[in-house]
Amino acid sequence: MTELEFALNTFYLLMSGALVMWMAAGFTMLEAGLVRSKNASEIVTKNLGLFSIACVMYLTCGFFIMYPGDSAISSWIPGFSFSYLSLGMEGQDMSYGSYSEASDFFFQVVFVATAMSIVSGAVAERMKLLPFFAFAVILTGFIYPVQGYWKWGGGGLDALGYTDFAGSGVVHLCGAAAALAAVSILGARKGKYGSDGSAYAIPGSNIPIAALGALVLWLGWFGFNGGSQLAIHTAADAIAVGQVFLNTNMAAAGGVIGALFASRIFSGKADVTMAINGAIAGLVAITAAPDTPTGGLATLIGLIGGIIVYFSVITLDSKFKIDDPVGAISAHGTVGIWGIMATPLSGAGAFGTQAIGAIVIFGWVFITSYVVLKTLDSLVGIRASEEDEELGLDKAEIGVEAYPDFK
Amino acid sequence: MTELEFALNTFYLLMSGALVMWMAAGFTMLEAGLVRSKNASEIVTKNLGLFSIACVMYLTCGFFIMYPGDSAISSWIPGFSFSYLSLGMEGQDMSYGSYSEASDFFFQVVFVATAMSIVSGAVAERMKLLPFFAFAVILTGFIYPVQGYWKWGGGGLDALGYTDFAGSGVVHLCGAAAALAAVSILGARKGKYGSDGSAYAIPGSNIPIAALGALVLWLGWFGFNGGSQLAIHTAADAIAVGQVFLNTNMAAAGGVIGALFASRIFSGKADVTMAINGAIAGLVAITAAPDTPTGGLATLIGLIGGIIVYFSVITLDSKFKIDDPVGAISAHGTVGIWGIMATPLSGAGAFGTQAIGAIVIFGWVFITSYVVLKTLDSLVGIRASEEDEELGLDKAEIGVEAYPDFK
Amino acid sequence: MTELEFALNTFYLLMSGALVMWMAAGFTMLEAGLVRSKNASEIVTKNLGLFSIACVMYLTCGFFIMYPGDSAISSWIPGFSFSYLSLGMEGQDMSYGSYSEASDFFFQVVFVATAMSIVSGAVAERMKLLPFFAFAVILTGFIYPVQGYWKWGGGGLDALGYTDFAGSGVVHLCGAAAALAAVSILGARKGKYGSDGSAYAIPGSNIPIAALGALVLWLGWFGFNGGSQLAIHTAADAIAVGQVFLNTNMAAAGGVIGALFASRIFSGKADVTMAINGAIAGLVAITAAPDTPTGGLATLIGLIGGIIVYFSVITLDSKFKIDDPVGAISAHGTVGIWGIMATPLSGAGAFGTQAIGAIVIFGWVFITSYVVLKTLDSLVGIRASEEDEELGLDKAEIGVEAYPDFK
Amino acid sequence: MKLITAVIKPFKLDEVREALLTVGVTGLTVTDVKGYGRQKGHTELYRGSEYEVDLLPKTKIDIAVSDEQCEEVIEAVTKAANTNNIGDGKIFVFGLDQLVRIRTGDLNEDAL
Amino acid sequence: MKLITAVIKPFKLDEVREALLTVGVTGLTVTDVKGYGRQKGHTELYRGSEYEVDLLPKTKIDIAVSDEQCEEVIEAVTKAANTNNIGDGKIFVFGLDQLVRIRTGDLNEDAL
Amino acid sequence: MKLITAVIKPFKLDEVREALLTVGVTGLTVTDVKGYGRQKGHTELYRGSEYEVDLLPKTKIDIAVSDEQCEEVIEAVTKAANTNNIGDGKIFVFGLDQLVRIRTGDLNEDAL
Ligand SMILES: Nc1ncnc2c1ncn2[C@@H]1O[C@H](COP(=O)(O)OP(=O)(O)O)[C@@H](O)[C@H]1O
Ligand SMILES: Nc1ncnc2c1ncn2[C@@H]1O[C@H](COP(=O)(O)OP(=O)(O)O)[C@@H](O)[C@H]1O
Ligand SMILES: Nc1ncnc2c1ncn2[C@@H]1O[C@H](COP(=O)(O)OP(=O)(O)O)[C@@H](O)[C@H]1O
Repeated sequence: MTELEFALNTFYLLMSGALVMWMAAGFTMLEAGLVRSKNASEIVTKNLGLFSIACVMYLTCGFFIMYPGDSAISSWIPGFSFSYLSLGMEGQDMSYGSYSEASDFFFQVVFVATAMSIVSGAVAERMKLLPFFAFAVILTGFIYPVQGYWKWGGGGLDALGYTDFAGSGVVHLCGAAAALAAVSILGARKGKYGSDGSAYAIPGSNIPIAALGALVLWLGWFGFNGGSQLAIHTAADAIAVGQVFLNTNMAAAGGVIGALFASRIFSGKADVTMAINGAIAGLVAITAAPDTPTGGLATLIGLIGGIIVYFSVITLDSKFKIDDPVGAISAHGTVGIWGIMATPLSGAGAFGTQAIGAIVIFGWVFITSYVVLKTLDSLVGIRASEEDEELGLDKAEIGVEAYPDFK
Repeated sequence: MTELEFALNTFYLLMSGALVMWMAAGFTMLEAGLVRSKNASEIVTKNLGLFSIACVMYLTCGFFIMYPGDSAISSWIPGFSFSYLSLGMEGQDMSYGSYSEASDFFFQVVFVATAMSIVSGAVAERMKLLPFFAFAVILTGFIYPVQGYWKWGGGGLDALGYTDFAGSGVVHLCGAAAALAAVSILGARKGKYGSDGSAYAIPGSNIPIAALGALVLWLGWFGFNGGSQLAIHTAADAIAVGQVFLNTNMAAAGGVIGALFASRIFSGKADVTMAINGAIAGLVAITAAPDTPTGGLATLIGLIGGIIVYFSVITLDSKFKIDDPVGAISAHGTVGIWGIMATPLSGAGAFGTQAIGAIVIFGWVFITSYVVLKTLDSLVGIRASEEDEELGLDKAEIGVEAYPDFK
Repeated sequence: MTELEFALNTFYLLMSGALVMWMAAGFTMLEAGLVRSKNASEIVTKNLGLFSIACVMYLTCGFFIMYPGDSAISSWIPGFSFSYLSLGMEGQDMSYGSYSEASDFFFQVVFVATAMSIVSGAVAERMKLLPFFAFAVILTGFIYPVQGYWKWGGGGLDALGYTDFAGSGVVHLCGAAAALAAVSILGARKGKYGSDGSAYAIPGSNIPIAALGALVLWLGWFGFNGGSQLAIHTAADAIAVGQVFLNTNMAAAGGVIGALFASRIFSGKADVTMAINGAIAGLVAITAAPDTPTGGLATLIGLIGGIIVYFSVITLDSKFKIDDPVGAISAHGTVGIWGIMATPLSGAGAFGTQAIGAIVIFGWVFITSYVVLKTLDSLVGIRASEEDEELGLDKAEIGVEAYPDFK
Repeated sequence: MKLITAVIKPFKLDEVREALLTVGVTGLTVTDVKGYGRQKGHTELYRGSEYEVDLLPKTKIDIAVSDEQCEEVIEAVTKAANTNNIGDGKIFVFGLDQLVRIRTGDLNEDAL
Repeated sequence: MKLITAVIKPFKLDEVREALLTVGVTGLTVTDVKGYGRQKGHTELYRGSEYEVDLLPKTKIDIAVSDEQCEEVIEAVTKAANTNNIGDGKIFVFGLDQLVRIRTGDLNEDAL
Repeated sequence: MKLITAVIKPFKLDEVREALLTVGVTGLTVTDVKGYGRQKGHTELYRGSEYEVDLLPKTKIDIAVSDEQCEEVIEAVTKAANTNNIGDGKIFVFGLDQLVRIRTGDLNEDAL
């Protein structure tokens, strides 16, 4: 590898990482737009905080846990070290691989933040700030890196042949499993379900910024998937990255169309929040294998993702009484599973191994998250008081209203 | 061409394409901010939907129509094929050119979406959703690719010597011509003109996000114009791309200044919506030849664009009673023509040929769009019912209000 | 240097510049979100206008003043020329350096706009539009370039050994010094301080878009700091750029955590506007030397920046009665000084020289800005009339309300 | 003196105001309200859950008038606000004990 | 006829409306207001400065009723809006001289 | 008892409230309204079209008082809200038949 090839790859990884970092803004806007205005400042704070915590925890230990190299204890138990805290220019040279070590870290750290962002949407409007941050510490420092190690760190799932190009499972299903654990413990928002079990709608306060959030995610996903090829210096790599961009875009487009049409046909109106979830669903669906399908197949995978998210949102909401204000569990979880299981369609991965991968990731993240959150709950309580919930978490926890002029 | 050069070009095209994709967010925010709050969800839905439709239609047939290569029937009649649906990694290698085929598609597809985005702004607040989507299918699948073929696919306009570096005509005038056809059929929004013909103002609901939209477009335009050099691997290409960035930025700056000063001088106030249109106008104006002018000339071309858009908006609105809520026809159409005609100022293209190009593009797009829209109108009606218009299209068609908490 | 290396560097600089241009959107959203709704259109206009003015002035003379090369008169007095107005492709070749001349200009011009953006936030809600633009002409055309020359143009500060990688001083302290001069002359907003001197809160109108602004800045800062390495073609450069990305991100994360915890501990609530300022503070703090610290140290530098900004905002506001609606003077000024003085922590620069640098920059910018603004004040008055301030500058100066539907 | 309060459909505001001007009303006060009555709200849909929006946007106009003007004003409003559809609204008439113009201290009819 | 105006806590609106339906009220008009009274506001914090928000969000309901209904309606509201906490609000009763249904011109009780 | 309704310029709200406290008023209800009167609106400009904004933002304050307090309160408001400019607003006084404190059921003067 020449210096210039190394430089190009590093630059490509950094640009990809910057795009993924941008997804933090996507989640922030999406969630701020889909909650009521009295909780919008709070969810913004959660998103700024969780991203920061993810960065610090991943530097502190998460990155090493996920990529322990020879320090791994077994294929299911990674190592542990604080060594990345001292990562500086001195220690780096071309022997690290086809890109610089810091660029590698940067590209990886934004993924863990993405996983945690998924949780914040699902627990919106009722989870207290500090327990949320405490959970972020555990998820981004430990729970995520361990299963990340199993696949991308070369651990047990990788050895089994589980395929997950950019993380339909490792990132999205992971986030959704943690979100489901949190929602199970928290319960629904006050007023979401009537005494007879009927579901009430709690409309989001700012649809344009929610749509902006979805479009930010769409853009950021080019870094998410495109960067996961991890090299662009050969013609083959460049062609692969190009195909990944094409497929990522087509899947998102398919997702919007699938969700919009499902909504128009089955509910009579073209629900824009479904279109938003559809875009995300298309992106999540293609993420497990964005390189292998043709453009047409990618569109189809996304389109089915969009239809799935429509029914999943409604079913979780009305049937299972899982109150997920932004549809995160459906878009990242249900559709994450669809993405994982769809890889064989383009010849990547085998049905059985993919199923094992999905089960292992979901099981690990759900159980550990549940235990951690239950513990937090019994220690300090993770749910805001009724009074605070009614007042809005902005006033209760942040002291700053999101839109004080409009009342 | 070495693999590394091929890789760099591909990467450059993908980054450029990602920036242009981002313009979808720009149009969405711009338009959501300039309509009344009761129609903001609907315009967001239209933008998400049209982008998705554009991607699918362009993959299905549009790209092939536009770039038929040897399959072209004549210099004015392109070919037709579904072959791009099966574009996958297998079929690609370096023989395609100086970048990968998928990256080429990706870069091109975001342009057609841009053209269609222009329409959505002009028809805002009164065009029904489904006919709009139906028209998007036709425009992005057929009308746009055909004239795209004439210029960029090597067809008749290209042979004539018509110059259009990144699409003042092929993209912006095209979008504006379709918009004008649509507005002619739709008529003005209810309440826009008094019985005595006087024009009433219908203020946009969210200026900050409209400005955000303009700034997103500004950023995305670096991909739009910068990527249109199509190669960056030689010093000459790199220098050209650098100059394109510089000029694009200067023209936008000039446009803002031109529009702000026109507004301040002729209307007494520094109308921010004019500044927003000015930025877009500057960008549209430079797009036909962003590489050849000096920085000073680029500023001037943009500045004149900004002044033109000010007078065009007012004239279309008050004199011609063309009700264009966001000023799309002025910013992309009137100024698109200015951009096309200004290329000779920096020695690119000849006055006569440029005029022919503008007329041919406008004529083709206006007439075909008019026919398609009239047909749609007689079949299903393209204008929302009076009642729906009064209620707001958000409630009527989307079922989700944009800002339900603020009323 | 090969053509390909030249091309890669040029591309890298252009992408970096595009990211920095994006910061214009960041400042616009941040400031629009932190002012009252009656002044939001006005601040948007100011931001669009100042960016445009900065571009034009820097092309006209600023860039040459800052980088006069052999035309410099002395190490403290730069040269002057209009030559950049005629910068076109003709004049450029590889002899310019390791990237193209236009890409260099483009990367530099967005920095000067950043400096001026800092001012607009601090003077929000009371400074008249036209004097503001007049001051922008002077600051971006002369005041900024002169001190830029002292450091980056190879002038006196550079000779002294003052270290400032990407501009904690040259850009951020510069902007903050001008802002302080302006605020000193303007005085506080009506109603900000009671007759007994107590400070009243004037809440911002739109927290989600303010947070979006901060996240845009966060993203843009990768270009700001990452691009300031000015080359990426060697392994050493690539490694440096990678480290800069990593450190920039960690410092921002540290800043959020520092500010949030300070706010939670000392005020009882996790004030989201402090988290926003914390992110910016972390970024400003690391900007003087983002390459030399380890990731852990970068986090710490940012974290301290976040704590500093918390106390600085409160102290300036309550003790010194400096009314800075967005906290710009604290985030860019107080923390800018912290960034400059912190470089020795990672072995870059010496304490004494850094102090001299900070004093010289602050002194030059504050004094010249003060003189210019006082002159403007005596000529035309820089403060809006009481009546206009009460009515809101949107109605008084722009004629367009930001959110006309929500009242 | 009387205070006439009319609750009308929002888009009728301009017409009603013009009608009031023609019968000599020189001032009024407008409030955004929501109304519930015979006119049923519509069903909105949000993420699959339908919900009834049964409070409809209405506009309330308060007009202080002299006793003589009262009938004429009521008639003017009734005519201008009428669309012949359910939900056109109601007019409430109250006795007004006293009216003061803050600027001058003018009382009652003089304050109109 | 009477006009009953109740100023209540916003989250009680649905319960009060249901209570009114049960006593036969078929229409009402709702306004968002802010109230000041014994119930003290809360302290918000913005960038280090504390500030008192002493105007609290309240909801105002106007109900026109016949004289006979009046007592019952007052009772229904009193019960439904009560949380036994300071700030539960007040009910104001006014004489209503006249009531007109705009659509039909129906007068007084007929217009209810 | 009386209900005093004052329509004032929004920025006078704080001063009026303070003035009311000094004359012993312990509660009030505030509504954002728009007013039309002698004070002419301003002309806004939007994309080249001028338009008249002739409804100006005003603030309405409702204060229930005992008959004795009435004069004093009117005077306090008149003084505090006065800027000597057109558009300072008006004060309306209504007879209040009954007043109930929801929390306790206290009636009339006791409910104040
Ligand atoms: N009893 C009432 N008290 C107060 N307001 C009422 C009452 N009845 C109706 N309204 C108001 O009048 C509006 C129109 O009433 P509605 O019954 O829908 O139609 P109509 O005016 O044709 O009878 C309602 O939306 C509500 O604001
Ligand atoms: N004298 C008054 N005039 C008008 N409105 C009042 C008056 N007193 C109280 N209110 C309204 O009633 C609301 C509740 O009053 P408050 O004194 O806080 O509690 P309570 O109803 O328990 O006595 C206030 O927020 C205000 O809107
Ligand atoms: N006849 C009226 N009925 C109801 N409200 C009125 C009436 N006349 C004026 N107002 C209210 O009082 C406000 C001030 O009145 P205006 O005529 O502008 O000035 P002034 O109070 O100095 O006479 C108006 O904006 C309106 O809200």
